[in-house]
Amino acid sequence: MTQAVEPHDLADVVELSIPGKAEWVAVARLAISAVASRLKFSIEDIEDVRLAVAEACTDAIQRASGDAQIDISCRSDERALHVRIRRQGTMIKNESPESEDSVGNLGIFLVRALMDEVEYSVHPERGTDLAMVKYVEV
Amino acid sequence: MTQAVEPHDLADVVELSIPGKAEWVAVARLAISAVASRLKFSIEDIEDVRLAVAEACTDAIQRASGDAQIDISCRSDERALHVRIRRQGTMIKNESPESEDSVGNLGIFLVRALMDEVEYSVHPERGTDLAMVKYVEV
Amino acid sequence: MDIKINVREAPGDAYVVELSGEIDVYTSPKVKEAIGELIDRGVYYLVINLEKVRYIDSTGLGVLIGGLKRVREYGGAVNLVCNNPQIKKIFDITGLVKIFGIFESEDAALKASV
Amino acid sequence: MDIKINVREAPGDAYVVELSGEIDVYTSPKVKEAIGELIDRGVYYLVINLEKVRYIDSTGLGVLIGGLKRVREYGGAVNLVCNNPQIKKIFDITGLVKIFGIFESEDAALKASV
Ligand SMILES: Nc1ncnc2c1ncn2[C@@H]1O[C@H](COP(=O)(O)OP(=O)(O)O)[C@@H](O)[C@H]1O
Ligand SMILES: Nc1ncnc2c1ncn2[C@@H]1O[C@H](COP(=O)(O)OP(=O)(O)O)[C@@H](O)[C@H]1O
Repeated sequence: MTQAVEPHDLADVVELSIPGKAEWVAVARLAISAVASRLKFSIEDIEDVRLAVAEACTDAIQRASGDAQIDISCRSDERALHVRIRRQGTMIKNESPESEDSVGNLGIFLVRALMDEVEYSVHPERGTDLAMVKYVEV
Repeated sequence: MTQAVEPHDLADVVELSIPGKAEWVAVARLAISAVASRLKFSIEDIEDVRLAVAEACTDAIQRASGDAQIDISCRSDERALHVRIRRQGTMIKNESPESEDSVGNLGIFLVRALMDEVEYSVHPERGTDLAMVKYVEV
Repeated sequence: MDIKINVREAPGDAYVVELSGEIDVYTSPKVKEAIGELIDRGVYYLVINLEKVRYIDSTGLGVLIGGLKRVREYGGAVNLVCNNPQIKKIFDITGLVKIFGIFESEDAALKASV
Repeated sequence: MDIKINVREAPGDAYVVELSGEIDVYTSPKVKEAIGELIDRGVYYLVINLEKVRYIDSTGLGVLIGGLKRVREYGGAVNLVCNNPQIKKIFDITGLVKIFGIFESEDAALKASV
């Protein structure tokens, strides 16, 4: 975690944990939309955050095996929304995510395009970890 | 917790933690609606669960002092949705919740009317704890 | 996720408070303030239009009950306009259907206020 | 929270696949199946109508790309109907706007398929 993605100390925290199954991603999507709506984001920014979080969950489901939960933590203040999405589990394919040219990479590509800052790591045994930030435009 | 409110072992778990502040209750409301939508509930049942969870959060905010988070845990399977809402903190009024005849009680009254099973406790130092179940009609 | 409050004068001594959005623990203080201001100004016949309200919780009910208690001291009344079955159900469950006049249209609620 | 899929024959050799709802990691396998069945039956001109789609993610894009790859082997085409600015934006960002025909109306998409 670089300094830049570190959230504010007095930020409000929302944490969500969902089963690592495709049918639960919609719950994360709705919850993050509600969180983003509390900040002064435009509708477009809210939709960007919603898609980015959903892509992070989808990636976590597709990459890590097992039935571990997906843990989503959000910290927000008036300036930014920080979201971190983690899932424990052994990687299904033991390869670096950036080396693939399949469609599978499109999800993380979208996250990078939609959010202002993104840090992503996949560990062969520890699972996926994606931290991202969207700043409120002033 | 009686036997009856004990959720199924293989149930899917969703956990949500929000700041114990009025402006965050809407996030719980949207998240629980999304969770309830995954079960075979009627629209009316989904709205009942949404209101019951919101009332539990409101009660937790109004009763307990301090800035503790509200923790919502949901366990669901095809037969039922179990939700437990807890908040730590010292009670603002040191009286049993059932002894009040003020409007404040209306929230918990509604929870009991809308859900199939409810267990509610307020502890002077430990805060509020409300567990409830809604069964899927077959 | 917010509430809109529109206050307008109606024929007779009544005022219409039209609410749209969600009335919950966060937004109900704003509704309480709007109703309180009217009563402070001497308005005791209120029609509260809930047609565009998608959601109301116990804090919202509390604000309506509080308003009713205050205007009754002056022989006034609070009539509600409500069609939403989920919201009607909550007035039924709580027995509030017996203490408020609940009407299908603003016109009917206003007529009953005179 | 689900997807509705409506498949209908259009003038010419084309078929319209009209989707409504949300296309995500949970629902996109159903879309893949519907498109796959058509291609298996020898339909290589597809118009996929996204007008009633409120949301699409990378798995949904993947299904569309997969369909396009398959019909292209037979000289076919996939044309999309899309007006939603957020969804158009995603086709822009990903560069997919260059590989799909994207049209404002089903009529225009069908005309381009012939
Ligand atoms: N949403 C977020 N965006 C960026 N960084 C985050 C976010 N949530 C947590 N962090 C950082 O990650 C670290 C651990 O976060 P935390 O949520 O407390 O996880 P855990 O309890 O598993 O250690 C801390 O440095 C925290 O500041
Ligand atoms: N939603 C729920 N409804 C009913 N009982 C629950 C619910 N969630 C948890 N429980 C029960 O409460 C107890 C502790 O639950 P848990 O969520 O694991 O809390 P903690 O981790 O704080 O102990 C367990 O007996 C569990 O079965």
